[in-house]
Amino acid sequence: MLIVVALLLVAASATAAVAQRDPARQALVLSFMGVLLAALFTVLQAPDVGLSQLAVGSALTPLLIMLSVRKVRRRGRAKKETE
Amino acid sequence: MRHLLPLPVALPLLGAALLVATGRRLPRIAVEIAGFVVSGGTAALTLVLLLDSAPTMTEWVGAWPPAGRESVGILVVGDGPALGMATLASLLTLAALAYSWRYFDAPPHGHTGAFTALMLVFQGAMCGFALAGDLFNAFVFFELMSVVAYALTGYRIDEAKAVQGALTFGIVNSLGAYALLLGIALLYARTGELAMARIGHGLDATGPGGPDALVLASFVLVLTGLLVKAAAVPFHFWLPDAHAVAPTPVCMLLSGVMVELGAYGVWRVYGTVFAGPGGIPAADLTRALVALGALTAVTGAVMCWYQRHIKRLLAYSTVAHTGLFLVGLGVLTPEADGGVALYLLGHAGVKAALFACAGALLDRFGSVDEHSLHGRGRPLRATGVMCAVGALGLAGLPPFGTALGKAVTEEAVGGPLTVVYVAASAITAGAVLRVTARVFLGLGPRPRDAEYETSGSDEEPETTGLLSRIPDTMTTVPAVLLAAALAVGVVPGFGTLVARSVARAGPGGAHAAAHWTAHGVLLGVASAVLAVALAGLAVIRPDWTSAPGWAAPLRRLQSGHVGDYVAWLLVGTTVLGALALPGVLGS
Amino acid sequence: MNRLRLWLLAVGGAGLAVLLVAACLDLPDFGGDRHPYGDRAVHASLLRHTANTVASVNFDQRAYDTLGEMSILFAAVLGCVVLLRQARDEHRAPPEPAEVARPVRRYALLVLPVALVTGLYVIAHGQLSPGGGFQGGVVAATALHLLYLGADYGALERVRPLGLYETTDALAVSAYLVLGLAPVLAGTAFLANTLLPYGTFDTLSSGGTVPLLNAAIGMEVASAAVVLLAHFLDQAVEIEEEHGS
Amino acid sequence: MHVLPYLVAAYLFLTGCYGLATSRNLIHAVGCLAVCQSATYVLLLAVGYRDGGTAPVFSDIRPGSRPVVDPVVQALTLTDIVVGATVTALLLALVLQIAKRHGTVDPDELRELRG
Repeated sequence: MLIVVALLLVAASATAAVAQRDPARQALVLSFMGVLLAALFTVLQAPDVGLSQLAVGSALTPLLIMLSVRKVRRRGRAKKETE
Repeated sequence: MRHLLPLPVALPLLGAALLVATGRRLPRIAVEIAGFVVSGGTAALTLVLLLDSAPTMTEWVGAWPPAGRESVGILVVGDGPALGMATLASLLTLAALAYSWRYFDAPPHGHTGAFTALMLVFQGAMCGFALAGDLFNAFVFFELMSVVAYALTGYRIDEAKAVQGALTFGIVNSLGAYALLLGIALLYARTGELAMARIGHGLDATGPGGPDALVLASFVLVLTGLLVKAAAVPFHFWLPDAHAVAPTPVCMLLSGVMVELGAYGVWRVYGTVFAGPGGIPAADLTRALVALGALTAVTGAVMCWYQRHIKRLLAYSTVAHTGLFLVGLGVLTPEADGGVALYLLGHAGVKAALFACAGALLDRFGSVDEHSLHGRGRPLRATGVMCAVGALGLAGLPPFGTALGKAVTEEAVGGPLTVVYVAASAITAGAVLRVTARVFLGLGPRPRDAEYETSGSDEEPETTGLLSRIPDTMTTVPAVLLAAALAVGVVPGFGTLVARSVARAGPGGAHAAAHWTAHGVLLGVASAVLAVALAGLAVIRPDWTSAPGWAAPLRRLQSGHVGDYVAWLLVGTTVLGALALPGVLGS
Repeated sequence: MNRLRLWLLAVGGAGLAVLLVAACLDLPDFGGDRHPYGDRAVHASLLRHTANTVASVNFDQRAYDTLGEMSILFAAVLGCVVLLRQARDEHRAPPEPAEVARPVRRYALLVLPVALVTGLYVIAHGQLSPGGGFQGGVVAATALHLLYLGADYGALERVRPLGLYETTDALAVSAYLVLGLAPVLAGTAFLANTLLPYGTFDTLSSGGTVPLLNAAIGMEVASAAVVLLAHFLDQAVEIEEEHGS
Repeated sequence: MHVLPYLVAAYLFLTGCYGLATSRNLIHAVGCLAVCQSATYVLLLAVGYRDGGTAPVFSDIRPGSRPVVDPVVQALTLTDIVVGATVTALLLALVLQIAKRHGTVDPDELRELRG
């Protein structure tokens, strides 16, 4: 039963991640989806995988996306100022 | 001896790691010598192993020999084709390193060894993929190969086109790799195994009534991943965008061997996993590969003809030739497999040499544009001669290895498909000859610009500043490569040797031979004559051969938009599924 | 053109969806009992005194895959270093110290050592309990970056000599490879776990070379993640384009 | 229930592809690729699950006392997660360079390579 709930939550969060067109917010949704996936993996008796999904999917990857967004935005701002 | 089988993977990786660890303190020359030694040593090792590859060597990495028939370890297979591909990849890496010797743009500050290290990892990855006998292990090295290739393609970060091409390459190929992995997971679910041969047995054991939807889906997904790498239509859009913008030494590897490894993967996976009674019937595979392959050859040839960006033109000719390889592999006869192997060897030498010549133009003039370079190449006599010779090799003029391979394949394929072989090789070679005539001889009027195209002018040279003369390494390397392509066709007995070793690794284990025949020589000469005629016509009457209306929609499909390419990838999986469907429905 | 893409997407997506759904219906039922490879792996793991079977598969039975995996990480880090290098038309501008709320700062400085130790613990117990070099490495590397919140960018750069981390990354890969090559010199298979004693079940030193390979991976992942994050942070915070370019 | 996990995996892959094809921002596209990849994790782990099984770690259970889930797919998924993270990082690095060289991260505005 827990598995079904986790699966449906993952599917829903994936839809949200795709539908959210703003990359900064998408990073947050992806981070949330990473936590849900980690929970799903734990329920599926894969604590090893859950742990790394938690470290990578909900921390490292969204962090990298956020940093990229920041760089692109900062670039846009700097350009506007010089114009 | 068999314990040495994983070393062609381990040695370049170790070399790369040590280069990165010490690279910041070493002068550039030391780094390049080290790279050369490691790459050359690995090439020598693969050659030694190749000479010892009959009977087939197998090794269970981690010393997990099978108890009964089942093991928990990873199988590495060293048969003729596997070690042959590993040797080819190693030798080409060596050639690419020699080509970039000293003259390639200064490495990033503090990372003197970075470029050489990436090339070594690339070499190790290609060897690993070629030798893999385990499906998941093949995926891992497939992905390693891709990751290094993305980084190398985008290496020149100052170039707008380079980073865009690299990203397109990255997204499309990663998606293909995930499709491959989904396919592997489906196969694991059905059979509970990962070694390719064991999966094949498992499919035969669990599906005596023939394949079902699960087998079909896994076949389609696995082939999607491999065909994306092999750039079959409609998975091919990434290739011209990436190969045209990568640094020249990298182009030599991408077009010369990486794309062909995709075709090799199709051959290997079909032969070991899906060829049994529980897999995909031979007729379905033939239908799928011949249809897609012929379409690829025609599309590649047409698009190749209408390019003015010289490296992009060469990239499309790679698309056309992989199409021809896929057709040859699709007919599933040992003769055709042997022919394709020879064709592939000859093509690797010729294509790498042509890219090397294009690189020389780029570094001398800062342009690879056919229109703007019109007549400017006159001083570069050696490069011009090699371009022309390479073009004739591409057409399959005897006695090039391409000609021998093409002739053997044509004979095995037979029928109307021969026309595709002659046409595709003649058109791509004609395009290269046209470029040669215009750039190096200045023949004909300067052609007009079209509306929807990629120009090759205003490119940054890959060296530190424009070269005033072409260094010896940049002329020697293509010369050696062309000589090697010639040797494949000329050395007596080499063709038969290759054909035998491929046939032995195949399912039939049949005897095979590859000889020159009058028929094959005639067809080869015909392709070359046709190519010269096409080039002459294009130079004298540019208006007759400029893009007609019917080619415009085809060119518009190549939109440079990664979303389009992803959509085409999905269409490709659907087409592949539809082509292989009859066998599943019939069982 | 956009219309064409939507049509292609609809056709291709529908085709693939049909194919995948048909395949799903043919798959063995979820939760089934037939896992031949898995059962063999459990058996082999117990034979070699490795309590965590996943670690045994990763670092012993299929250690060759892990070699590929760590090479991917190594290549990607090298690729990012090359791709995110300072281009000719860019320069570095030290960022102004950002204002961070004091509770955040205290929290970060408090969590940092805990997270670091947790990371190291997870690495060390890889062959016994869930976790291992990979998970622990990421935790340790991310923990280090709490310094950015807790202190400022300058402090982070001081405790993070990037060159050292890059060298460590490469040396860890070399160590893994050397551990793999040693059995070849001894006349057996690459990456064979037959040279060291397997030790007592369920202790830190059990499993032969498993803990060593695990430690190499931990070292590699931790330094690789630090280098990756550092280059992205550099881009986001420090590197600027020349104005007017 | 018998096929639900597999269907969810298929759904994740297709959704990711849809997002990738229609994306107007390359950073967003890379995120969608990560969604595609999560399909492979879910499928692999679903394939290896065993009803009533426990995690394949024998530090606190006696070997043979309880059924365990398939450890092999877990190892494969671990590898897969690393691959995913590194590919994401590399692609993001390329996106940053595109932003610098083209001044945009909207794929509709990248018009240099065509024909």
